[in-house]
Amino acid sequence: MSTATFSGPKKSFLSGLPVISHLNKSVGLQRGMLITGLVLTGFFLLCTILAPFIAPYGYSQLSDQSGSFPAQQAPSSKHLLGTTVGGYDVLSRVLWGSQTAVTVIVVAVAMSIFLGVALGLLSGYYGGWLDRVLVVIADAIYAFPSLLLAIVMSIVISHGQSSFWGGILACAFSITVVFVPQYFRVIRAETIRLKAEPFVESAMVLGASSMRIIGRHIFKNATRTLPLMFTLNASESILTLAGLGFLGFGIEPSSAAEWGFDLNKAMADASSGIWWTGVFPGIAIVLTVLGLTLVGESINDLNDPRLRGRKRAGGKPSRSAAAVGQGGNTGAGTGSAAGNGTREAGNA
Amino acid sequence: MTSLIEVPDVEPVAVAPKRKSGQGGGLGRYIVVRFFLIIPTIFILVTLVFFLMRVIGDPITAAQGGRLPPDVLAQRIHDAGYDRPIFVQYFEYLGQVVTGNFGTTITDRRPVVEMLSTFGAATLELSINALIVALAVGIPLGLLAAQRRDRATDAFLRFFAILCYATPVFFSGLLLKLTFSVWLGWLPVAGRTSTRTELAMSSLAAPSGIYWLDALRSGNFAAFGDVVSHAVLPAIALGFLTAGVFLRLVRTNVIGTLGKDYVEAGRSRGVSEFRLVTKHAYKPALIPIITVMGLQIALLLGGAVLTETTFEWKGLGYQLVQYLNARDFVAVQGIVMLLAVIVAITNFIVDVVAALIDPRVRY
Amino acid sequence: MTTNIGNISDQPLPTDQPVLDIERLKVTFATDSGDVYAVKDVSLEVKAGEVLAIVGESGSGKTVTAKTILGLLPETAISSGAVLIKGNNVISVSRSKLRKIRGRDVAMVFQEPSTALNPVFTVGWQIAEGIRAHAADGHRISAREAKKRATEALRKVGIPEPEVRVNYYPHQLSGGQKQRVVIAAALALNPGLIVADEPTTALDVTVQAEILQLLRDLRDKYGTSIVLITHNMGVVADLADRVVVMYQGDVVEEAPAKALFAEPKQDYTKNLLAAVPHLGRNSASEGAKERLHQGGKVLVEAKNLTIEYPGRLGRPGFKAVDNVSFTLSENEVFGLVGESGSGKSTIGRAIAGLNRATGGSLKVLGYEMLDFKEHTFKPLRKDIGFVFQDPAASFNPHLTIGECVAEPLLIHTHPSPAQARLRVAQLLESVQLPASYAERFPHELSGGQRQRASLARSLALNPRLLIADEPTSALDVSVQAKVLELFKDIQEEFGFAVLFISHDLAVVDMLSHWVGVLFKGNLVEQGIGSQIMGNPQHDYTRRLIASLPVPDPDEQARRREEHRALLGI
Amino acid sequence: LTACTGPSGGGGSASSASSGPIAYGTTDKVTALDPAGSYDNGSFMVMNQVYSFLLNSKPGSADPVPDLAQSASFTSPTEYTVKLKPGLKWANGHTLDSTDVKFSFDRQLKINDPAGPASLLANLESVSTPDADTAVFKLKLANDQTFPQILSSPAAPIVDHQVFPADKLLSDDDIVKAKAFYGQYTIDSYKKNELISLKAYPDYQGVLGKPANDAATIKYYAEPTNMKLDIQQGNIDVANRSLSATDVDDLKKDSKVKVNIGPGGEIRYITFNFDTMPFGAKTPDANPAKALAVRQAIADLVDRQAIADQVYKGTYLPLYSNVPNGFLGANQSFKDAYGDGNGKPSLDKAKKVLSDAGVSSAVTLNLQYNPDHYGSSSGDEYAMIKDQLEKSGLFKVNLQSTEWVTYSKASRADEYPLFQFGWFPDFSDSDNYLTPFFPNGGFLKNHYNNPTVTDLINKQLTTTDKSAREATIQQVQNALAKDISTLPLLQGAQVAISANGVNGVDKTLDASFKFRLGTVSK
Ligand SMILES: Nc1ncnc2c1ncn2[C@@H]1O[C@H](COP(=O)(O)OP(=O)(O)OP(=O)(O)O)[C@@H](O)[C@H]1O
Ligand SMILES: Nc1ncnc2c1ncn2[C@@H]1O[C@H](COP(=O)(O)OP(=O)(O)OP(=O)(O)O)[C@@H](O)[C@H]1O
Ligand SMILES: [Mg+2]
Ligand SMILES: [Mg+2]
Repeated sequence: MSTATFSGPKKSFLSGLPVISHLNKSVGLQRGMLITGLVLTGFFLLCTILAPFIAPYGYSQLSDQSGSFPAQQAPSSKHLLGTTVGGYDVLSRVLWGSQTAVTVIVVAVAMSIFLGVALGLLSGYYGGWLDRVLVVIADAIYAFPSLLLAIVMSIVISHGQSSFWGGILACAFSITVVFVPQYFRVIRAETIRLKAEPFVESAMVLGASSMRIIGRHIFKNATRTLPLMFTLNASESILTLAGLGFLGFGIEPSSAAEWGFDLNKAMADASSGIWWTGVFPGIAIVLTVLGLTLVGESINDLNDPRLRGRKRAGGKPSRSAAAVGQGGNTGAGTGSAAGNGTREAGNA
Repeated sequence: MTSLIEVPDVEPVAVAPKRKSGQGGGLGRYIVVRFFLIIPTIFILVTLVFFLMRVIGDPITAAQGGRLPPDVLAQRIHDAGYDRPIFVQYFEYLGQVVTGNFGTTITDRRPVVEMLSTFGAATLELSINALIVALAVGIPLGLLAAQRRDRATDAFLRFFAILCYATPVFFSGLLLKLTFSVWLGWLPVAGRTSTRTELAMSSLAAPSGIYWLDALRSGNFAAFGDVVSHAVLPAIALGFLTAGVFLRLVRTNVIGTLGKDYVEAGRSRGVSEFRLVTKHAYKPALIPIITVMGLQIALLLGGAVLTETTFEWKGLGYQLVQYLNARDFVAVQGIVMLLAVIVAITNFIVDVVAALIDPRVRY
Repeated sequence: MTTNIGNISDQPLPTDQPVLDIERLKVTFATDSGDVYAVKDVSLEVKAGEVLAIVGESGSGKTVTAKTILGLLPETAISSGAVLIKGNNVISVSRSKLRKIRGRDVAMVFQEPSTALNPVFTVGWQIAEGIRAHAADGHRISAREAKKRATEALRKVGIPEPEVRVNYYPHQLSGGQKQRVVIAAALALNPGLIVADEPTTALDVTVQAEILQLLRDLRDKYGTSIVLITHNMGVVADLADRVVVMYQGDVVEEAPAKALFAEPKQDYTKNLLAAVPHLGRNSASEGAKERLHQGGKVLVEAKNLTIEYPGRLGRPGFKAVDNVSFTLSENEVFGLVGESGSGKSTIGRAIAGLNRATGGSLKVLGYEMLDFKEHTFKPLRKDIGFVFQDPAASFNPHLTIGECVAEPLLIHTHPSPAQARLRVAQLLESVQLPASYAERFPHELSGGQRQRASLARSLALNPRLLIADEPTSALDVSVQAKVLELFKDIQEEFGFAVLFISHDLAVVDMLSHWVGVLFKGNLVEQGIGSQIMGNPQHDYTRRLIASLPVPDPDEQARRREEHRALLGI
Repeated sequence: LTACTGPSGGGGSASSASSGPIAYGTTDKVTALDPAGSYDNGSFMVMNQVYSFLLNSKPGSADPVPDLAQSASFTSPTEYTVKLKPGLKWANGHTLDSTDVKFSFDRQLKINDPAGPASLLANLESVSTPDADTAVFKLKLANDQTFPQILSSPAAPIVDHQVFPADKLLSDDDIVKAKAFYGQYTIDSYKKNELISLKAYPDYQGVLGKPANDAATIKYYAEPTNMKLDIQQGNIDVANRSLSATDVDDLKKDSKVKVNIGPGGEIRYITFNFDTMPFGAKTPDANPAKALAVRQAIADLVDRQAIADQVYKGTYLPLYSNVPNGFLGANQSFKDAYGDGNGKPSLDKAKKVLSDAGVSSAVTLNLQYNPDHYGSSSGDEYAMIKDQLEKSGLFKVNLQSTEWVTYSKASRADEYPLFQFGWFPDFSDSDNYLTPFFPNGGFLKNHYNNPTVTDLINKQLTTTDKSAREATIQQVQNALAKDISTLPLLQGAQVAISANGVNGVDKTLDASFKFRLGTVSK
C-alpha cells in the first residue's frame, strides 16, 4: 500500500486514483480478477446510466401502443427476457433495477461512511466513556442480525411507504444502520493505532489542537481502507436490499424496479416452469455482487503487503528501503504492526 | 446474510488479553471480565428492540386493523395496555425479564421460553448442519488456495468463494430445489422431515428438538435417513454461503502467517511445504480465523432468515419475521434477547477459545 | 548428536574444501518498475570452522545473499552463478533435494528471534520438527527420540534445565533465550554451516555478548562454519575471522578481520569504519572534571519521579520509571542510556507531556507535570522540541516535508504563507537540506534526510529544550555519523538543552555532557560522560560497557578477556 | 369411498402420503385453539374439526342447521331457544350439556380478548339454561336474522366447562392434553403451526357425521411454493389456501393433481373517502356532483375481468356488487350501471359522466394499496388499475403502498383519498357485507352516509321473510351502486388442490368457507 499511495502525488493524477493505481500494480491472476471485477462493475454502472435509453420499456410499463403486455410470456422478440405475472417486461426491469441498486448503494454507503467515520474518529481519538458507550452500542447493533435490523428500520423509517425515494431511503437508511458499526469499528481501530504513531505524537508535542490532529493527521490516514470497504459494503448492501425485497420489504414495482423484489415474486413462477422471471434478476444480483466483490478483494489484496507478497511488483531499491521504515504506519492491512491478531483477520 | 467484511475486533471494551502478561491468573481473570461484558450488550439490544417495536405499531392493529372501526380498535389497544406511557411499559418489561418471566407471545399464545426452545432447536440444527458444510468446504479449500496462491487453483477457488457469497441464499436455494428436488427428484423440497417421521418422533418422551438427534434416539434409521435427506439442501445453501467466507478467511490468514519469519525458519530447517501450510501457518492463523468464525456462527444463528424461509425450516429467523409482521412485541423481544445472548456467548466462547489456542495467554 | 546423520553427499569431502562456495552470484528481482539488481556479482567462500562476516550498509544485498545460500529467495527472484554447498549447487538443485540440504547441511539463524519462533508451538516441537523432517528418507524418528535430541540441542546452546524448557512456548523465554533456541534449532542436525543474518541486532548489548560468545563456542567446539551478517562493526571485530564488505550488490573488499580493521583498502570501507562510533573516543565530555553548563536555568527537574502505566481493569499498574531524580540545565546535553524497556522513552515522553507523571515531581520549564493540563501546558510547547526515533514514522505521509516543518509555526505563530515558506527554507538549510526538498513527500527522502527534516521541524520555534529519543538508531552507521555530527553542530550553534536518549553508549558519549544510566526504571548512575564510560561505578553500568564490542578486533579480544568474569561467559 | 386402513405406524418409507391419514397442507397459521382467543382462518379451520357448534352447515351449503342442537328457533323476537341432543360426551368423557353452552358464550363475553371474536356476540344479552338440554339466548335486537349464522361462527364453538377456565384463555397444549374436544376429530398430537395429527372421534353425533377417513394430519407451510411442490410430489393430499395464482395455474396443467374451486367470500374493493377524494367534502374545490362523477368514471373504466385473468388467473373472480355472488340477494348492480353493461369498461361513458359533471381536465387520484396484507399480488393488481385508469387520459394516478399497520390506521384516519381494502366474512350472510360497511361510513370511516341505505340495511337485518329480505338486499345494492361508497372489484374463490385419488375436497368448498377434513377420502 505504502509505495503506491505515496507515489500518487508525483505520478500523473490518473494513476494516483485508488482503483487505477491498483490496476497498475496488479499482475497475473490478481490482475485478471481485478479486471473481471472492473468489467462487471463497469457494465453494471453503464446499465445504470443508460437504463433510460437502452431499456425497451419503462420499469412500470404495462402496455404500449399495440396493447397491454401479456403476462408471463416467455422470452420473445418483443420481450427479450419475457414478462412477469403482472405483465412487466423483465429486461426493462432488470436494467432499471441497476439504477435502484446504485442509488441505494450510494446513499446507504455514503451515509454510513459519513456517520461511521465521524463517530469512529471521535471515539477512537478521545477514548474514555464516550468511546466505551459507542463501542458497546456498536457491538450490540452488530450482534443484531443485519437483515432483521434492516427490516425493523425500514418499518420504522418509512412505514413501508412505496414512493421511489421513500422506498430507496428506507432501504438505504436501514442498510446504513447496519453498516455504521462496521465503519465505526474499522475507523476507530485505525484511529487508535494512528494515535500512537509518532507523526501524530509529534503533532501533539507541537501543541496542535485535537481538531487539527484529527482533521489533518488522522483522517486521511485512517480512511485509506475506505475504497475497499466501499466496494465490499456496496455488494453487501445489494444483498441486503435483495433480502429486504425478498422478504417483502422492498420497493413496490410501480415505484422502482428492484431485483430482490422481483426475485421474490418469481419464486412461485420458478416452480411452475416460468424461469425467466427469476433467473435474470437473480443473475443480475450475482454478477453485480461478484463484480464489486472482485474489485474490493483485489484492492484488498493489493493493499495488503502480506497478500501482495508474491506479486511481481515491488519497488526500486530506494523505495523499498523507505517502505521498510514506513511499513508500520502505512500498511492498510498490516495488523501485525499492532500485534493484534483479530485485526489482521478483520481487514483481510 | 453473512457479512463480507469481517469487521476487526478492536479489543473494544472487550479487553483482548494483553499478550505479554506472563503473570499467572491472566486467563481466569480475563474470562470473568469478558463474561461480564456480555451483559451490557444484551441490555442494549433488549432496550433497542423494545423501543423499536413500540414505534412500529401494535399487534392488535396488525391483526384486526382491517375489520374493526377505529374506536373499537383504540378501545382494545387500551384494554391490552399498549397505550400506557412507554417507560411504564419498559420498566414493567425489564422487571419481568429480570425475574425470568418472558411472557407469552401475543399472536400465537405460546410461552416465550417454549417458543424459543422449539424454534431455537430448529435454527440450531440448521446452523450446525451449515457449519459442518462450511467448515468441511471452507477450511480445506482455504488451505489449498493459500498453498497454491496466485496459481490457477487459487484463482478458481477464490472465484468460487466469491460466488458462494455473492449468490443470495434464496436464489441458490431456489436453484438447488429446482435441480435436486423437482428435476432430479433426489431430495425433498423443503421442511425438516416428512410427516411420517415427524409423527414417529412425536412419541418421544423428551424430544430435544434437534431432529437428527431425536431420530437417532427413536432408534429409527429410516427416520434418520429422512431427517438427513431433508437437511442436505438447506445445509448446502447456507453452508456454502458461509464456506465462501471461511475459505477467504483461511486463505488470507494462512497466507499472512506464511509470510512470517517462523515459516521461513521452518523452511530453512527443511520442513516440507505441505507441512508448513497445514501446521506452521495454519495454527497461528487459527486465532483470527476463530474470532471471525465465531461472529459468523453467531450471525448464522440469527441470520438464517432467508434460508429458513426458502426451505420451510421453521426456526427463529423465519419466525422472527412473522412475529415482526404481526407486531408481536413479546415474541420479538424474546427472540432478540435470545439472539443477543447467543451472540454474546458465542463471542465470549470464541475469545476464550482463541485465548486458549494462543499459549501466550494460557500461562 | 555429534555426527551428521545420513550423509548423502555424492562424493566424500576433501577436508580443505570450502563448506560454502559462492561463484559469481547474481540475483535480480523482477518488479513492475523494472528489475532490481540486488546482488550483482558476489563470489566468496567459507572454510570449515571459519566465521565469515558480511558487512555493508542497508540494502547492499547482505540478506539476499544469505537467503540464496538456503534457496529461500521468493519466486520473483532470478539468480545465476553458483552456490555450492558440499558440492550441491543450491541454485539449480531440485526442490526436494533443496529441502534435504536445508537444515542438514546449512541452517539459518534469524534476526528477530521472537518472530522466527512460532508462538503456538513449544520450542521443543519446533526443534524436533527439523529433526523429523530429515528422517523421512531413512528410518522414521519417533517423537520421543526427536524430543530427546531437541533437549540435547537446547543443552548445547546453554539453556538451563533443557528438559523443562523444551516444553516451553516461545513467549515464556527471554529474548536472548529465544535466540538461543533459534540457534539450537539450527544446530539440531549439526550442519556444517550456519548462516546468521543479524543475529544480535534485536537484542540488548548484554544479551548480544552472550549470543556472540555462544556462536564462538559453537565454532570452537563443533567446528561449525558461520556466515555472520551484520552492520555492527563491533560484532564483526568480536567474532569474525574474515570480512566481506558489500556495497550496492557488489563485494568491494574482502580481508581477514584484523587486516581489514587495521588497514582498510577501499575508500568505502574506510568511510564505513570511520563512521562507527567508538566507545571512549570522541567523548563530548572529554576531559571535563565537573558537570558542564550548570550556570543557566534548570529546565527540567525530576525529583523522585515515578511513572506508572495504568493496569487494565483493576490489574496493578506497571511502574516504568521508579523514583528517578535528575536535572537538565540550559545548554546541557543529558544522555540517557539503558537497555530496552528500561524506561528511557517513558521519561522523555513524560517531559513532552505525552505520558503522565504519576508520582514525585517533574518540573518542565517550571511547569509541574503532575498537574498537567493540555491547555495550560500548550504555551510551553513551543519551547520544547521532540525528535522521534523513526524518522519515517514521525512524518505524516500525506503532507510534504515543507508542510510538516511549517506545522509548529502555523500552530504557534500564525505566519503568512510566504513567511512560513521562508522560515522553512531557512530551517532546511540549517540542517543541510536543499530548500527545494520542502516540496517533497517524506517517502521521497532517504532515512538520513528525513531525520534531518525531523530535526528541522523540532527546531522551527527555537526551542529551549529538545528531546531526542534514539534519533539515529534507525539509520545506517555512515548516515548516523553524519546526523550526529549535524546534531552536535546545531546544538552548539543554537544552544538548546537536550535530553538525548539512546541505547548505544558510544553514541551517547559522543554527544552528552552528562549521562544517566537507567536500569529497570531506576537511574542507577549518573555522571560526566567520559567518567562513566571510563570508570563505571554501578555493576550494571560496568556490565553494559563490558558487553559493548568495540570495532577493533585486538582491542575487543582484550576487552573480552578482561570482562569475561563480569559478563559471566 | 372407504378410507384406507393402516394408521400411521411410524417409520417405514418416508415417501408419499398415498396411504395413511389424509395429509392436508396450508399456509394459514393457528393463533390459538381456544375459541375465545383467536379469530382467524387458520385457528378456525382446526376448531371446525375438533369442536362443534349449536348450529352448523352441512358440506355443500352455508345454511345453518342443528349440529349439537336438536332444534333451534326464535321462541320470541328476542329469545332464541336451542334444544341439545341428549347424551353428548366430550372426548375426555365429560358430559356435554347446556352448562357447557352457557359457559362457552359467557366466557367469550367475559374474556373479550382483543384478538378474540367476542365482538360477533354484540347482539347477545345473556344465555340461560332452563334445563340440561336447553339453552335460551336473549338478544338485544329482535329477530336478528344473522343469529343462526353467529351460532356457527368463530365465536360459537362449544367448549368443555370442566377444562377451560371461565375468565382466561387455555393454552393449546393444555387443551390437547385435556382432550377437550367434541367434533369429527380429536387431536392426537400437536405441534403448533408445524404438524397436527387428528383422529376420528367415534362418539361424534353432530351434523357432519362420521368422517370419510379415520385420521388426518395438518401440515403448516411457510411458503406456498413449497406446499405446491409437495403436493405435486405426493407428500400431501390436499393443499388449501394461499397458493399464488401462478402456482394454481401451473397445477391446473398437472395431471397428478386436481384443482378444486369453490365460491369464496373474500372480496376486494376500493374505498372512496368522501371527504378527501377529489372534489370531496373537505377539499378546497368540494363538489359532491363532481366527486360522484369521478367515482362513476372510475367504475366505468376498471376492467375487473382483465385483473382476474392476468393477475389472479381465475383465483379471483370479478365482483360486480357489494354483496358477493352466492349470498342471499346478491346481484350485479355495478355491471348493469357502469361500463358497457357487460362488465367491460367503457371509455365513452366515463368521458361523458365527467364532462356532464363539468370535470374537464385530468383528475389526479392518490390511490393507496397495501402490499403485505392482501397478498403480494396487490402490487400487480393496482399497477393494472393504474394503467387502466391512466390509459383513458382522464386520470393521473399516484400509486402508493404502505405497510399494513400504518396502512390500516391511516386509511381510516382520512389520510388516503382512495384506498384498497378487503373483507373476509365473519359468517356467511349477506348482511356481513352491509352492516359493517355502510351505515354511517361503517368501519371504513369514509364519511359515506345515506340514510336511505342505512334504513334499508337495518330493515333486511330483521326481516323474517326470506324473499322479502332478499328484495331489500337487492335494493341496498342498487342504491350502493349509485353512490359508490366502495367500488367492488374482486371476489375470492376457494381453491383447494387435491392429489389424484383423493376425493371429497370439492364437497366442502361451499359458502360456509369451512374446510371439513371429514369429507375427504382416498
Ligand atoms: N523480494 C524482493 N523484491 C524486490 N527487491 C528486493 C526483494 N528483497 C530484497 N530486495 C532488494 O534487494 C536489495 C538488497 O536487499 P537486502 O535485503 O539483501 O539488503 P541488506 O543488505 O540485508 O540490508 P539491511 O541491512 O537493511 O538488512 C535491496 O535493494 C532490496 O530492496
Ligand atoms: N503504554 C504502555 N502501557 C504499559 N506499559 C508500557 C507502555 N509503554 C511502555 N511500557 C512499558 O514500560 C517500560 C519502559 O518502556 P520504554 O518505552 O520507556 O522503554 P525504553 O527504555 O524506551 O526501551 P527501548 O529501548 O526498547 O525503546 C517497558 O517495560 C514497557 O513495556
Ligand atoms: Mg538484511
Ligand atoms: Mg524507547
